[in-house]
Amino acid sequence: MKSEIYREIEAAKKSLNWGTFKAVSLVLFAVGAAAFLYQLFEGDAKRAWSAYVINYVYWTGLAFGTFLLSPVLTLTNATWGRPVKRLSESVVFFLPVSFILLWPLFLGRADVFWWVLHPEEQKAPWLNTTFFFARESVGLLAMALTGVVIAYNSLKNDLEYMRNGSGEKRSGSDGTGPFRDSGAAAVAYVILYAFIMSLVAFDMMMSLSREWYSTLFGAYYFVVSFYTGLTVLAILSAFAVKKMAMGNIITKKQLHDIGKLLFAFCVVSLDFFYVQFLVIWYGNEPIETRYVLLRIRHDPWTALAWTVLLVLFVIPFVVLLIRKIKMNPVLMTGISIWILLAAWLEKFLLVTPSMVKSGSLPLGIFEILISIGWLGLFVFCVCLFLQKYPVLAVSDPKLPGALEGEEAKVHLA
Amino acid sequence: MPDLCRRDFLKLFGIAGSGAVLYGCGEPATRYLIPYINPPEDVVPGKAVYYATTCRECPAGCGMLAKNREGRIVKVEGNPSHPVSRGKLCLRGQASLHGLYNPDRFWGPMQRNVYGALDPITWERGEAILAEKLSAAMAKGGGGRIVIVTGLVTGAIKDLTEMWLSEMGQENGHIMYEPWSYESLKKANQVVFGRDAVPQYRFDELDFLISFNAGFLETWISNLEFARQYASFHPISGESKNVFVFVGPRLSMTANNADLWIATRPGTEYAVGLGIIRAILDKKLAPDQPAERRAAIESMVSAWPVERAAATAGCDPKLIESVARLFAGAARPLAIAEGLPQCVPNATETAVAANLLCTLKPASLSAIDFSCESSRTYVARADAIKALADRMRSREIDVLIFQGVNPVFSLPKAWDFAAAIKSVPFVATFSPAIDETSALAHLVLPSHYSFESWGDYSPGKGVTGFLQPVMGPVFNTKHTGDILISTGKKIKGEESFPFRDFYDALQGYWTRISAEAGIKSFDDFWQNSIMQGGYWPEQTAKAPELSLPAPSFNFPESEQETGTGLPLVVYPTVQFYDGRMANHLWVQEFPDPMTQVTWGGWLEIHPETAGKLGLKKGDLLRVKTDYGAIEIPALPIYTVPEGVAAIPVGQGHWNFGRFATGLPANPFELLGPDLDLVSGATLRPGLNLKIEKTGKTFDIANTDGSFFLHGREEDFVPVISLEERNRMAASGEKPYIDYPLPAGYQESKDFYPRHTYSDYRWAMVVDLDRCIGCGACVAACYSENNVALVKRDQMLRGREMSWIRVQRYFNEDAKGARWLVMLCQHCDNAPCEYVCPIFAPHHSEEGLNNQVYNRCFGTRFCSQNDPYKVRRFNWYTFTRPEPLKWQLNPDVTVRQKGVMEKCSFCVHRIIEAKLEATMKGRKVRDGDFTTACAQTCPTEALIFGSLVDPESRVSKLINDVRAYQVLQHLNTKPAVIYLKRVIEELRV
Amino acid sequence: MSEAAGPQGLTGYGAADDQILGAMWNPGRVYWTFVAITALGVLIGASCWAYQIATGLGAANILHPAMWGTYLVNFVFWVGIAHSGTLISAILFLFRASWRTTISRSSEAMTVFAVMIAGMFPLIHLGRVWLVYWIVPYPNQRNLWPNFQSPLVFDVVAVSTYLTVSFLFWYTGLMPDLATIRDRTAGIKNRIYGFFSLGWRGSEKTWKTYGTAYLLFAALATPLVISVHSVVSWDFALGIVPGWHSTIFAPYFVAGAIHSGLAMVLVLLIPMRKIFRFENLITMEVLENVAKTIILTGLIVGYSYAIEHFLAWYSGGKAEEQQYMWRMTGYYSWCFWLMVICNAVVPIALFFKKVRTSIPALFSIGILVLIGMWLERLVIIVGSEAHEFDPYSWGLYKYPSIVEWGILIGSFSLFFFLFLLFAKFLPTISVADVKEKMQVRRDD
Amino acid sequence: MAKKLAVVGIFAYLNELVSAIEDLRRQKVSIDAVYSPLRSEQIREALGEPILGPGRFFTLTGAVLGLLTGMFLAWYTETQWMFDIGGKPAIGIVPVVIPAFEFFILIAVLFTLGGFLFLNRIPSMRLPAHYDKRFSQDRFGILVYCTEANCESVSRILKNLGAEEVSRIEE
Repeated sequence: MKSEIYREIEAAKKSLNWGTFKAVSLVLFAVGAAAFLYQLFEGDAKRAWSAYVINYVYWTGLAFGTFLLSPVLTLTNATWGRPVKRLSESVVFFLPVSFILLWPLFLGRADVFWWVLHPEEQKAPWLNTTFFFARESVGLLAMALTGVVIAYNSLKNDLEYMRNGSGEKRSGSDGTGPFRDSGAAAVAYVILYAFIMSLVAFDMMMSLSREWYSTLFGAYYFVVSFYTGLTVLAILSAFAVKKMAMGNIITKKQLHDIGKLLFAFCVVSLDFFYVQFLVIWYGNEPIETRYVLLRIRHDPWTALAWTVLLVLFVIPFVVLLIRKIKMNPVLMTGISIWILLAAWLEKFLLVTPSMVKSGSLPLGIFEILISIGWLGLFVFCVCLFLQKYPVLAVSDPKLPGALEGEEAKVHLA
Repeated sequence: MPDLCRRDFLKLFGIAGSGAVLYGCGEPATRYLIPYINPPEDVVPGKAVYYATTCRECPAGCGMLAKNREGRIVKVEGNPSHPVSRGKLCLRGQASLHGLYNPDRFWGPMQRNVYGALDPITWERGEAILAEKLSAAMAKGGGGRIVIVTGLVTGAIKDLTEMWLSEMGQENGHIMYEPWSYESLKKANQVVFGRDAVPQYRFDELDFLISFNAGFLETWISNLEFARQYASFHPISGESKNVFVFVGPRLSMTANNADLWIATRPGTEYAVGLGIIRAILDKKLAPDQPAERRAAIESMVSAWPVERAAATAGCDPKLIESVARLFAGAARPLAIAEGLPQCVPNATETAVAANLLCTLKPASLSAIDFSCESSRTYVARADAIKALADRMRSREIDVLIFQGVNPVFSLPKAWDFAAAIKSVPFVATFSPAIDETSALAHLVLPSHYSFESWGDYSPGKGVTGFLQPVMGPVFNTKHTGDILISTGKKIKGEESFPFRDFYDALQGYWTRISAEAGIKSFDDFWQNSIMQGGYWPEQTAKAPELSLPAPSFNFPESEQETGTGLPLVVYPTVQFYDGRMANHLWVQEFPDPMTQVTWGGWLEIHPETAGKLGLKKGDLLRVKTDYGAIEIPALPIYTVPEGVAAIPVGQGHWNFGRFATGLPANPFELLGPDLDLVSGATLRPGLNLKIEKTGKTFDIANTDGSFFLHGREEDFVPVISLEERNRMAASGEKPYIDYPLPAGYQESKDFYPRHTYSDYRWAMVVDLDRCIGCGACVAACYSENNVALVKRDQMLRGREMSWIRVQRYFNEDAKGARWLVMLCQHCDNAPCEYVCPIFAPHHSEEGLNNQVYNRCFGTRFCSQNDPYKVRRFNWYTFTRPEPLKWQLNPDVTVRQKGVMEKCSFCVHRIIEAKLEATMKGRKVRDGDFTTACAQTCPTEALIFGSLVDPESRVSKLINDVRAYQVLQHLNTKPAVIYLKRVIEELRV
Repeated sequence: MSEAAGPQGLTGYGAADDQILGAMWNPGRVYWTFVAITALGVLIGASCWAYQIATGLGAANILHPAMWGTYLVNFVFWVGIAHSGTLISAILFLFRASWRTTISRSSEAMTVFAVMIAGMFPLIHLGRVWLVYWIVPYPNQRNLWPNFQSPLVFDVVAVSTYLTVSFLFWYTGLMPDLATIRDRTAGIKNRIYGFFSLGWRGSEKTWKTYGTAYLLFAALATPLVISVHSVVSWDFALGIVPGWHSTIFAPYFVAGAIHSGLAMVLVLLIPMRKIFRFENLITMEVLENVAKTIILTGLIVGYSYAIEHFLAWYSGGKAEEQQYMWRMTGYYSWCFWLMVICNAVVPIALFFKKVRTSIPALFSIGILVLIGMWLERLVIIVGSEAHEFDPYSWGLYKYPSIVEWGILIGSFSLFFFLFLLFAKFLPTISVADVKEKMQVRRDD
Repeated sequence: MAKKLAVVGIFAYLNELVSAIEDLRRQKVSIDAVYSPLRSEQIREALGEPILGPGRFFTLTGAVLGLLTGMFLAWYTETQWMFDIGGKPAIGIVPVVIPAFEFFILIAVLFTLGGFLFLNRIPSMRLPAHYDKRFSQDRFGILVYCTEANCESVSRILKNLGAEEVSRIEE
């Protein structure tokens, strides 16, 4: 039966107007790029760059975070998530892109990083242009490639599977045999995710402040990234259910599980935020407090800080408590978009105060346009993938398990 | 309770003991033992009464006030009106109470039985025995058969002793023995100034000082007095700072205060002196010299060109030249020399060189005042003692009496003075406590301790301190004078001693003196003198001009490195003086200022050298000279130059009470037997130590965790150059301080709200430019706050209890060290407070960081989270033996095991002051009171007060450009604010 | 994998009862000797503590800068051990990882015992333990209360909550099995087990409410378990001691705790399944999954080590920087390196299926991780204290005193003693859960 | 009270039990209790019961109560002396999170347990007469209360549905 489900999906995909999607997203991208360049050369270069950094860390985290689910499913042997595995892989095209987008920073490094012009002898061995770009590029490249390998393997399975028509005989067989579960790559990806994302956090956000440091900051960044990644997944699944006829594959059950995962990571992110704040609050050492106090006590940031706390953590926490919402694709899309916006503000709060000294909130049309540009690019990459490749890991031996028996039922838990 | 037999006494002890622990809480037992010397109306339970008396721990004779509570002395402080102490006391003075309450004092008169053990006897019996022996001796006819050896005494008791002897028909039978007798100094003064005496010095008049190994801040002559003078000489005043240079083989406490330490090979200091003279003369920097003097001096130093001098001393010739320039350039420079023959060779030569150097600057000679010469002048010279020893050996002496001296310990072992004593048929001791000498006595007639006695003592011409019994006798003892009188009467009959007792004699003596001084009413005189603690008529203004004899002295050719082994430096320490205080529990507990070692002596050796010899810290070494050998643990440390060994004096007792006995080691045992015919002092040859490891170890109980600051100078002990300081002051720059006040709040870095104080905000300023590292503050704190004494084994486990410590850090080049007085910082944001689960520590409305002992159950988190590490934990219930408990201050809780404690800024004093102020209907004013540590600080480096009062000294000082806070980057906002030490770069 | 991990080779429900409950009744001589030995150990520990109370804390080798010695090391260690229990029974329950079924019971028991023992150490560590009740918020004349801003009070609240919750969780899970035993026994046993089964009937209604309750327990226990070790970590992180004051501590300690806990699970279960012949219930699959989880926690711990040291250098604080340098090179460096190897390096071997499926390998790795985690706490606690801001106040806690050793031995003995009793008197595997996982059906 | 007649059908296999339940419901026979040695979603579904039990409301109450208790305790005790410790505000907001959270968990758990016991009216030391020891071991049971009239039919139905044995009990 799998193969005809699959055909339905393909049919549904055909009926969708991908061209427009791509076109629109490209236009958005163009607009963003233009806005960036204008701000850079005609306007306030510092703000242009801060907008760039914000979006860089935001979208990079988002992409790698979204992709993370696939290797995690592989490693935990979890069955429930198989139907959405491919959706999480659908951001794979953006991974190399975020590697490439590192390089513009090289041009703007003097504007972005204080240590480029006034190196501090204590930190110089770490914070110097050569080493910085060396480690960043190596790290991002490695992670992107691992991602590509994973995506490639799981696609290859499907394509073969479809080629020899209905592979029913192989369904239900365990991971061995011709089926490649890229286990090693998955392990590599997860480990890289932890280290490289921390690297990005330390280098592109923490190092913007002269003195501040927090050992958990890296972990905080990659947890929040996964949190937002899950929202992307929720949106994509909703899209799949509504527009790609995957309703009877991505059931309430999957949605519910994604919702619960989202909730869990909302809590974890909140925890990681509180854990840092608490320790800094107790220590009351200026080297740590200045960074925080600048954001929570000094205009124009105070209001923003409270907003972020509320919209990124508190509200989603409350909303996601409700069981019904978790199982409703539309509502999930809503809360997901809400979280995505909140997360963007959060990055804004982390980055900008260190880079831009300003009496009023430096959040204007340009910041928005530039971000929209990034959005366009991201959407474009995803559309490209969805259109081209099967959106269901049809050959995954665990897929049937997810569709039949106990696993298919919505559980109390 | 003079007529109390030992048994009853013990009983009483028991009761009193139990009482002494629970003093203050109305426990009736405490009242059994209210001493009955001072009139009853003085004894008001709960009210402290202060009596003036005089410190007799060393011959400096500082005036003290003894704090009497319920008939017990619980604390001593300097007597403000006394010219020597001026309200201050040194570490030893503060610790003197442990001499009074020494548990190893003689409990009463005793007689040695046939088995050699001491049997208790009654005073009648004791005095009878003595009288009979004396009569027997007198019967033999001829003088000099009876000898009394005492420490340095003056006035009535001296008078009485000599009268007593002459009544017995003995001439010059009274010998005053002091280990530190400055023969070399006296000799040198005779050579250069024509005065065989120890003068009084006036450092406060100087603008340049060079000390040839004279530790005048530790023990030299009158260290407390000198410390005070030094405080007005050396620390920055206005824009400028006088220079102090130290020449010597060891970085002593004094040396470490110097702006320049010229490290020398032991015994070659004189070469440096001569080099300086030579340099000055060569450069014609001393114009106003009579030609013939000049010629004479030149001839003396002709053999000592700077290079040779430097080569001999093993120092850089440039140093000598620059010092010469500084000396000559100064208006009133002075050179002083230690002049103690035991410490380093050529003490006399060095002293002569120093004196000669002084003569080059006649202007500063008035800082050397022979008109009020020190009583040390009269101390017997070593040759006299030697002569005595010979007479003892040749059986010429029948009765030998010791009073408060311990020559068996402090004379060179090679003399074998003990054997000499043994050859005397009858030896009696009046010493109050057991010591190596008294241990040889046949009869023990223990005399009062100074605190229990009437008396007078004059440290130098023109100053006399009175002693009065500030509490009743702790043991069954008697005043020396009374013993003499009663025995005298027994022998010669009442009429020959026309006074009731020594008090009578004392008054008689002073009636005479006062009459001579032309004082009308003796009673007024007596009343006032006793009240104010002494008699010091107005000094005649200037010191009379010195008439300099034609100088002639021939300096030895510098002997080149004789033989192998390490040249030895022997030195007295600020804690132990000559070792007479070794059984003072406190003194054992206080870390040495430079080495930070407690409980036991050590052999200092440079780490490099130690490495070469393969010596590790704590290796028990067998150290040999040609004259003796001792076993002593090695201590590799930077206080000595490479290839030099140094051993402190004071430890190494073998029969001196429970605390001192058995600790290594006594350097006197290494000295030679001969006399220096020039000065009449013990001859001090080079003594190159042969060192071998015994294979055993004797762990060194030091309190420092590391020699260095590991790059944290700025966090702990930053220094400031004079130029920088003046620049900042001129430009009106303010120091960067996180004030422990509302002003200290900064929105940009403080999570916590502003701190406001209504009446007081207690705070302390520590001026590190004044601090000389002497540790008097530590001693004062111990006795004021009943700080527990943990003894050696706990000390080794890092469990000392001191509330305040003088931390020593060597500079990165290890050429000198810095001190940091560390006590509870009473922070505004105290990290120790918030971690306690039950509010045992919390912040008072007056800014104190209170520690509520009764509330504490010992999680020890506060100490863990305390970056200054000033909190102390009671690992056990630390107790102290009777009668040491009597010293405990009733105003301060004694802590139980399992409780955390720390500096309280003497909160009980604060409360007392506030009560008094309230009774006067006003607030506490600045200077109404101060903490124990600040009270005693000889250089007034510690200043205590309230920051709320803008006029208080602390409020003014914290705005000094030198102000800083320790570990400021932690944002704890300490209320102890330090003033940086000002460093002067000497151009070399 | 879930099916594969489940119980195997059981013909019917009865068989499950027979095997699991049957194992309880007649343990051999070996068992009793072990009981005796551990009981002796407990006595030793108790007498050491008594001695310490009598003389004072000087009995332990702690000193001025290093005020906290092995007692708090043990405290953190045992709390850590306690964590895997809840992880397995609650978190894995939420993730519907069915391999938890056969090991949840014993690891919950482990949790309860470990928390009990952990809870004793702060008392042992107190200077005046006889006043410990002051930390409890009870109304009193002077209105003196504990300080709810102190990490130690957080500790008390968290740990006691954890003890209560994990015990109730465990007990609730036990009820159906107690009922089973009740119905299989007669006489006094029947009475006792009957009493403790609270009259369980196993009607559908009961099962349903039971299910809901169990789920809610799990849902509540999960954040609790994370909070507890976070709180424990804050005993240090909320201080300002270099080497303690670090934001990563909470997650890092949680991971470490689970790391050691899982290791203890291996160390306990491997002998148990052998002795009780539970190979068919606690299958290789189960152990393998435990092993896999150990890899994960191991990696997290390794990550934390790396980040801590890097940022200590990056921060530029002298004390901070030198603290970590000293960790790697100073007096405790051997502990440090041993800990790194045991906690972060050795678990990597588990990537290989060969190692994962070899009983001896698993067992020894379990032991190694336990040692490593104990040393980690030592390095963090004592190491940091010994080398703080003021070089003058540096000082070394050289080695534990006899009393400390005695108490350490006592704590381990008590743990195994209790576990032995548990294995004798209670079903070490949840029969009801096993039955639930069995596919017993008649197909016709 | 009046005697009650109960018919208890005992089954050995889950799937038989489930189908039996379904049939009984189809035949509108009211099932008064189903006994089982294990927890099974199938039985629940067969009985057509909702997935969520009422237990969670107890938990919710407990949770809210706990939260309040924690905060109240912390803040109330702090107001008693208003100690200034380490310069921190006497009424802490950042730190109160922790006691509040712990009490929230603790009391929520206690209430959950209480709710569970309450809903099942346990502890109750006496077991009903129709209870069969095997219910906790290897047998399932269906309890139907009936009148003399339909008693027979019910037991017949149960037999047909594959009950190993059917017993009539008078309570």
